[in-house]
Amino acid sequence: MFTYILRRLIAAVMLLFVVSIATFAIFFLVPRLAGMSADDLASRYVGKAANAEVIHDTALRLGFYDPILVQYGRFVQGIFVGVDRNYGPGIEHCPAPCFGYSYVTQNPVLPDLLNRLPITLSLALGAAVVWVIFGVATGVLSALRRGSFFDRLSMGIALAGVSLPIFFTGIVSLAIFRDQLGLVGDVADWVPISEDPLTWANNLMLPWVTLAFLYAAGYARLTRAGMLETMSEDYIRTARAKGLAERKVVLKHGLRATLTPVLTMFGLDLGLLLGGAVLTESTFSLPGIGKYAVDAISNNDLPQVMGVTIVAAAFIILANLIVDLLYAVVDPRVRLA
Amino acid sequence: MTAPLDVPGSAVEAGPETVLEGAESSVIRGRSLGQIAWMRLKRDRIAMIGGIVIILLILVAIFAPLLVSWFGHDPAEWHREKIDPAIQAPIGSFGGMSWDFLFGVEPTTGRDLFSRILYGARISLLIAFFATLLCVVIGTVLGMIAGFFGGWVDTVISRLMDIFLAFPLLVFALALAGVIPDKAFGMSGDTLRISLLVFIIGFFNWPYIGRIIRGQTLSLREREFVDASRSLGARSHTILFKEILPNLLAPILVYSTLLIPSNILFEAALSFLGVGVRPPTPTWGGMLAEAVHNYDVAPNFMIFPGLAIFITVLAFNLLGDGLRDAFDPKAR
Amino acid sequence: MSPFLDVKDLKIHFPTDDGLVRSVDGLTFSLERGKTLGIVGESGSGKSVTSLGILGLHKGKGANVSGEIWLDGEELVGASQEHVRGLRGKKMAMIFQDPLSAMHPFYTVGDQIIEAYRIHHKVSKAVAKKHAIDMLGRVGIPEPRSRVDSYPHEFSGGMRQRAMIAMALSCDPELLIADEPTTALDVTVQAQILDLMVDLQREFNSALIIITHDLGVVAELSDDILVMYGGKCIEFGTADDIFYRPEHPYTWGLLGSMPRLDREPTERLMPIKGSPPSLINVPPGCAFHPRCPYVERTAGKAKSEVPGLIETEGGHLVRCHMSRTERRELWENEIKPVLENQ
Amino acid sequence: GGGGGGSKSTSGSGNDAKPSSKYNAGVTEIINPSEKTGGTLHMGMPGDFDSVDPGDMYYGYAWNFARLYTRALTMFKPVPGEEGLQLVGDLAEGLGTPSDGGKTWTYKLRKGVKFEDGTPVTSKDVKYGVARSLDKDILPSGPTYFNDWLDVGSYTGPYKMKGKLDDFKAIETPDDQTIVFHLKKAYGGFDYFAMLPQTAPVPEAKDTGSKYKEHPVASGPYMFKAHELTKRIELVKNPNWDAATDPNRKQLNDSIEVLLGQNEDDLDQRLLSGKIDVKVNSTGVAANARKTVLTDEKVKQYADSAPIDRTWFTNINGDVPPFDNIHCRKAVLYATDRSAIQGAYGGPDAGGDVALSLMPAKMTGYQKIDPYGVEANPTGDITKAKEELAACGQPNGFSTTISFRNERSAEKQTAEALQQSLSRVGIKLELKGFPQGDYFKLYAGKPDFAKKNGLGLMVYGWGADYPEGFGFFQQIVDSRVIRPAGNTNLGVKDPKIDELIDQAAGETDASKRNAIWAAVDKEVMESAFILPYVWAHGLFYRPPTLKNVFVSQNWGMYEFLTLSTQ
Amino acid sequence: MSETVTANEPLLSVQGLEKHFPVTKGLLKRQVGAVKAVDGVSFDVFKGETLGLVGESGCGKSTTGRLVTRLLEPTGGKVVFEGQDITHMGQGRLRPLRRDMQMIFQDPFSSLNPRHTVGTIVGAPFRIQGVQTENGVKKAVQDILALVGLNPEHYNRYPHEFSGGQRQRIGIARTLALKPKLIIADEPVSALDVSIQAQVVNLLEDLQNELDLTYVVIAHDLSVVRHISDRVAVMYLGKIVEIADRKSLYSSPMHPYTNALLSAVPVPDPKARKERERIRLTGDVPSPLNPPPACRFHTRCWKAQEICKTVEPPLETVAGGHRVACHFPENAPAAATAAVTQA
Ligand SMILES: Nc1ncnc2c1ncn2[C@@H]1O[C@H](COP(=O)(O)OP(=O)(O)OP(=O)(O)O)[C@@H](O)[C@H]1O
Ligand SMILES: Nc1ncnc2c1ncn2[C@@H]1O[C@H](COP(=O)(O)OP(=O)(O)OP(=O)(O)O)[C@@H](O)[C@H]1O
Ligand SMILES: [Mg+2]
Ligand SMILES: [Mg+2]
Repeated sequence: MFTYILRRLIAAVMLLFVVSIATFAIFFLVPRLAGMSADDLASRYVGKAANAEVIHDTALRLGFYDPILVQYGRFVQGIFVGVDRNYGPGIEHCPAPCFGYSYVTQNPVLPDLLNRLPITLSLALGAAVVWVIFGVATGVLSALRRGSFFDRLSMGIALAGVSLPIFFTGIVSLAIFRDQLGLVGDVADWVPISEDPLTWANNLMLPWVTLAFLYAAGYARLTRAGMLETMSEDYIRTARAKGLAERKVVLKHGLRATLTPVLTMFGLDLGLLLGGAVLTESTFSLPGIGKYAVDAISNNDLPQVMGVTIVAAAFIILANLIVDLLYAVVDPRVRLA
Repeated sequence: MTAPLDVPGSAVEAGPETVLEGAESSVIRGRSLGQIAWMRLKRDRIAMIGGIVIILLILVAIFAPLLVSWFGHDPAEWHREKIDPAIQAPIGSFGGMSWDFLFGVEPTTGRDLFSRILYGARISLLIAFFATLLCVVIGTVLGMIAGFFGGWVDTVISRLMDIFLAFPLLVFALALAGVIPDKAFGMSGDTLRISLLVFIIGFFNWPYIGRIIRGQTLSLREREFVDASRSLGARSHTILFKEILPNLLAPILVYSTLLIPSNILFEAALSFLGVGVRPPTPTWGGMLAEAVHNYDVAPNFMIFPGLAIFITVLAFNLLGDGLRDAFDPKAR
Repeated sequence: MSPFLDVKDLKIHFPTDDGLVRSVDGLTFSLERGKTLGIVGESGSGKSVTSLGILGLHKGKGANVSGEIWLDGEELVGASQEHVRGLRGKKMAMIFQDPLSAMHPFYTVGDQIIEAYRIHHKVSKAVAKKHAIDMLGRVGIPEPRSRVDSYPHEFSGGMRQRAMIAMALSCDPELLIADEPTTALDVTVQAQILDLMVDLQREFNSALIIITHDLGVVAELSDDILVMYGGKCIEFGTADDIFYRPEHPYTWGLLGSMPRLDREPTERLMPIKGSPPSLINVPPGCAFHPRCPYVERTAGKAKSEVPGLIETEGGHLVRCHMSRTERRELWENEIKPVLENQ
Repeated sequence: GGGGGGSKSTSGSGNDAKPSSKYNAGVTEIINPSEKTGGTLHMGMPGDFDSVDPGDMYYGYAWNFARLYTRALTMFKPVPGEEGLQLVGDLAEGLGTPSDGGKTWTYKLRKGVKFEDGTPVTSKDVKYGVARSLDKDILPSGPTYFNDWLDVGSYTGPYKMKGKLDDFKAIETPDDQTIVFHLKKAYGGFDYFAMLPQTAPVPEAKDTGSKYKEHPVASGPYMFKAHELTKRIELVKNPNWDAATDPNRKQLNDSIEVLLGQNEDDLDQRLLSGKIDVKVNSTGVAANARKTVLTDEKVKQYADSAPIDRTWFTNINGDVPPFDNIHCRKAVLYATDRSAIQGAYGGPDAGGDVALSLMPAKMTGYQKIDPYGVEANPTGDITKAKEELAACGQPNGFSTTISFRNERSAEKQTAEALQQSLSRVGIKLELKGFPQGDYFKLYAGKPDFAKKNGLGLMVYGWGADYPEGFGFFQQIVDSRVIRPAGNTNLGVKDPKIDELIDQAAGETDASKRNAIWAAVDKEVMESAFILPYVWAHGLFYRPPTLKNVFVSQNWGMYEFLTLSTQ
Repeated sequence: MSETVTANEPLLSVQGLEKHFPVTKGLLKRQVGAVKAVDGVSFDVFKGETLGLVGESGCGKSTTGRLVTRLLEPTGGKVVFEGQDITHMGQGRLRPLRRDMQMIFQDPFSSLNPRHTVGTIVGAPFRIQGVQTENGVKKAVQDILALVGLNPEHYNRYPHEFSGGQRQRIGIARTLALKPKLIIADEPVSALDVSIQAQVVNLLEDLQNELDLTYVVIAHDLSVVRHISDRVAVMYLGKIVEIADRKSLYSSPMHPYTNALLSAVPVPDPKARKERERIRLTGDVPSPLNPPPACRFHTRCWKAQEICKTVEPPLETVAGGHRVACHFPENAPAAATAAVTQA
């Protein structure tokens, strides 16, 4: 078990390594291949009125003249031992793990990211609770009443849920629930849960529901399909033959087995969302990781992009690992090797 | 020897199954699984509606210029006379909807929403189709190879899939779409943007179908007909393409149909985030992105592209679900 | 007094897209306490559907069940779901064919037995667990105390089937239905399980229905044998009736198809031509007629008229258009000599 | 955390109170004058400041905002109307005294001004502030007027030349209250430079270079209590600020809170519902709210359409044929449908007026000219355009490319509008969008690139750094500022203009200067390198509860200094 | 069939055949053990005869079959077919040989590609081997279909339209296409119903007579094996424990395991059940991952003694062609037993 986790973690680090190389290459190599010089690159990160000299100095300061490997090495060095930076009056050490400083705002990347993490966490976890509860419950009920009006209706809604772009539902719901009806709080006004749980929930309600609407749909469909399959398994028949009450058959025997694939999907989805609910955050202008990513990219802010990609990839990988571990807990047949 | 229960003497005369004969009179032409699926699909009304909508959409996309010439105006043509100069909103109720402008007009420019939606369908569908094609081709080939050959080949390809799956896709797509120069690979303008979007969406989505195909191949590989073919001396590529691939066509078809809508949404998301096809070429996502800042000014500007995306994606999902059921051996 | 289990004109039909599946179509039989009934028939002849029908597991699943099932003086087809549920496990229990898929993979063997016990006995978990260990020991699982916490996949096939039996017997059911309990097992293990079942049946004095397509197995266990074909009983009688005085051509066919270890090998086997009917398009008249070598002898009746299940002598029932003497003659002169080979 | 508490009690009275106000009233008068103190002023901002470090900022709203916590040498008078364009002393007792024909400028500092920690502000601190702003590596964002005009010699700023502030001879501090600037050549409008936040004092001991923005040391009435980068700023009263030393400011609010990175539409909604007091940006409300504001009379009464010192225009690139021919350029100027573009920018109230020439009409010294008859034909003059085309030798038109900034939907629509209107005379445009961040550095502002890629038209816009000709024109029409990349002059190359600019710069007499700038405007229109179409307006909304509100003529937005809520 | 294989020269000879499946662990696929699925199996198959291979599930029957047809690469030992050593022959060189050696599979549902028509399936051997046929492939295929008792007009149908027995016939037709000399049939009837099973068994016998085929029939049903085999080999945990001609094996089995197997088969004779003397084995077949040492049967053998746990009994000829691997064989001539006990 321990060695398994260790091995997976090593693999995860290797994976992150590859991800970082690819990101780095895209941001450095592609513009270079397209014919941009080091000064061209640097010119993005100087003030409005900078002259050639300042641009050149900036290119030197940011190390754009170094071979790409050296530049990448510096990035890796930052992660493992940290880097030094001249902030004007002195030199500052950014301790490991350090993703460097934003080229644009000059802020260190990691604290910025961590700063935004609670928002993304609140958004993703809250929505996850909503969608899992609704999705799974709907799925189970639909499966049990296969072909009924409820089944048709909820599956119809579920299909609509996965067919609507979130930036559309998000804006429409904002326009209706906030602007017209004034039912929910200021979405963009994020308050930490520790400070005021009620406002926190009230302000996040709309993004939660919107996001959950999108995801619950998938879960309802998955649960329904899984449930239909499990309920035709032999062991369900056995449970019935024992004289077990139907409710217990469904919940204890049926649902338990259905939840494994749901768990997998949940892990992957959550991992992806934690790495930045890009569209949701953009739509509701929640300053989370996803918004950060979009801003970083539109600013060509490489350290930020590297940081956010790696953090997001780490979440995905971590979620995968946790799912696998949980799987072994849930399903005794799975052995971790 | 009298053996009344026995089949008569020679094996040559061993009786063909009576039951089968009785059931299906003299139709000799066999029905393939595909034909059976098609029969089942035909009975699935909802899926058929999805399919019909898709066909209509494709027709609309193909004949957009014709339709626009009948019912609309040039999608790039401004109609400032339809705009209230004070607030830049369309004149008239419902965003200026009229017989002349079926869906009303865009705020500020007064462009005909109807024709922009129609032209938008071309780009959206084009990108989604080709991106899906790319995913499916890469995913199928690599998934099949990984599943069939196993061993280190599988390890390498599976790790590759892990890497792709670990990329925060949207972030990455945004990044890539952002850094690509204006002219590359001998292309420029819309052609380049569209190719780029196709590439990004297709190239980063393949592991999803790749995994499915790999899994299917793994299980198909264990089926005895593969051994049978091998024991006849068939080469690997023959087995792969003649024996295994035909059995993958159903899942490929089903997942392609389900992948198209997700790719439509993906394209819309990219356009929404500002890295889609360049203006004034209309795309649904791009229109939505603009509409977001104007939903109060002209709700129809937002609703129609939203509806267009919704209907298209829904139709594909419906058809995909229907196909999945039709091909599902477990279904009745 | 009426028999312990009395099934009268049981019909179980499934409406499907392709048509009505008449899985069980007018089945009648009865069984006393302490006796064993063997049901044999080819795949798809409705054996499993019958057994599930007795346990009332078809209700609400798109099945049309009609007829009567009397268990210990109670009618089950018309009884409420909840009532029948209360009988399951306690009054009647079932052993399934494939113990791996019939046991929940996520719960330990012990848990599943405990659950079965606690449905009908209001006892603490600990007591139930003791009972489970007891049962596992009774069915011959070594070291039951430690094995009780194993998962089904950690058991070998034979042990799983034993655990399955332990679960079925945990509430001392009066009727035990075993649906192909040994098909998935190797011969040596099959022998062990069959022995176990015989012993347990004697011990609990329960009525046992054993469903199989292996004539050898029924011969070993059964008092009475029911031969099913196309959802109907085509022959019913004591084991001796069926093996020494079979009267239906299908039964002859079954006997002729089997290579037998206890006799010198014949030159050739005597298969039945064709294959079993689809239950949607059951051939009109005698369902067996397309495969029957003696259709001509019925003067066309076979194709149009469903033969009745007629008693030939002391409880031996046959569903055939041929006359009793005709059948007797055929058996004695044509079939028996070939089968016995000397 | 924290935040002001229950200051919002008055907002309950809501919108439908007495029709107390009038559309555009805030442009000319102070709305809701009040001297009451207390409460929190809630500001909201889409995006973030380029920086809040006074030495590192270049946006009007940042400069407006910076005066809440810093004091430069001079400032614009915080009053409505024309008077708001007047410079007065701030940290300095009055305006500067030129000598040496305008090459040397001397300022006397007020006594008793203190930093937030109580240490007195000296002329050294001002010198240090200017010195550090010279280092564009560490503080890249601010304007380069001091780099360009001060006689800096080899001095490169206090970071690269540590402890050598005394080597910085361009500024002298004979005593703690006196500061003397030495320029390379005469510049008459130096008081405008002295207004830049770069002249705000920075205590050397507290300078943390690029991290200074986390907590700029206050010399104004408010100081930083919290600055969560990119998220939130909280200002509270500076206890060491003394009203006696500062005749132009008050300290009415208990605190000021700025929410950063907000969604534009969201922010407008909250502004309209009174949850936010003022929006920090220079263009006012966005399209969605614009409709509500302009169509709902109840709301409109609280709105102001404020003219801004900004012109939206398109550069015509003389490097790209056939625009090397002035007639082809003129054809474009004639054929353009300016009213369509006005629409793209939001219409007359929110977008601005149709521009007749380059120089914004509200600027000091503007003289009306209309060489292309725009007033009469806002949708273009096709006949004239065709004549010019014929004169250019392209009677059937030609094809060229137009560039714009992707992120700016108004510019995108402008390009589309141009595509439409120029097609009327046969000029075909291919649209090419570029990322905003790279527009000047790599694309339109890089003459090589623009020429090679045939960018004949480049959509653009420019706002004055300060309301005086030099602050508007110099960066966009002086051919000598053209560099290999990163240009703001996208190709106006006219020796006559250069000459006029030099004349104006050296002129210390304001009215004479203004006359020269009007001539520059005329000359620019003549040479037809620039196609102006909109003189920008911003449509601003002031919640009824907001006190002491008015549009500053200088900033073209509400004056932040006076705002209060009680 | 021009070749003349003399009666005592085997068509197929298997010597000491071994297959160990590696059990790996971890990222680097470290081998931590091996499943000894087949562990030293030797037998000969002579032209025209049928060799039956019986044993319990997991004892390595299928693996043996797949090794012989070279669907798997043996870990050790030797496979000689028609005098050619094919143990490690490359697939390229093996291809022409495959014509002569064909395989029938157990599961008629998975052994036919559901996407191919009967014509394609049965015609595959011609295409793969590049064999030219006189009147075209279609005619040839239809001839074979008729041969196995299928309607030649079913040429264009798909497997799912056929019943299990018919499918098995299609599978048989495919193996017959190239007129092979040797057919390995892996549980050809165990998936079929009794009545259908008999049809297929008869068909196999008829074909053997007609086409002069040699069979290796793998099965776990002892009665079926007895019915069709000339000689029978009994496998236990990857080894052959007894091999003899049918008669002597069934009438006087020597290995205790064979004995137990035979007595475990239920007999369809209600009277016999009381009379029969039964040997009941306890427990299941041990895992081939950790097979018991020496005699692998000793854990379940009622006759086992110390020597069985330490010395592996060789497969020795005890009486005329009857070979057994046991220290204490039953029904054996006295001399043989004595020899073993003294050793
Ligand atoms: N839920 C159902 N819906 C439709 N048809 C069904 C259903 N359950 C069983 N059947 C059909 O009823 C027939 C009898 O099935 P049953 O399982 O009783 O056969 P069996 O005799 O047990 O066969 P086997 O020996 O293969 O187990 C089959 O043709 C089957 O397809
Ligand atoms: N590819 C493989 N990798 C690892 N182990 C294998 C593999 N194939 C077979 N085995 C193992 O080898 C042993 C023998 O398998 P084989 O299939 O030959 O048995 P069998 O006698 O045919 O059994 P059955 O009667 O169940 O078909 C089994 O324990 C099996 O698990
Ligand atoms: Mg059954
Ligand atoms: Mg096998």
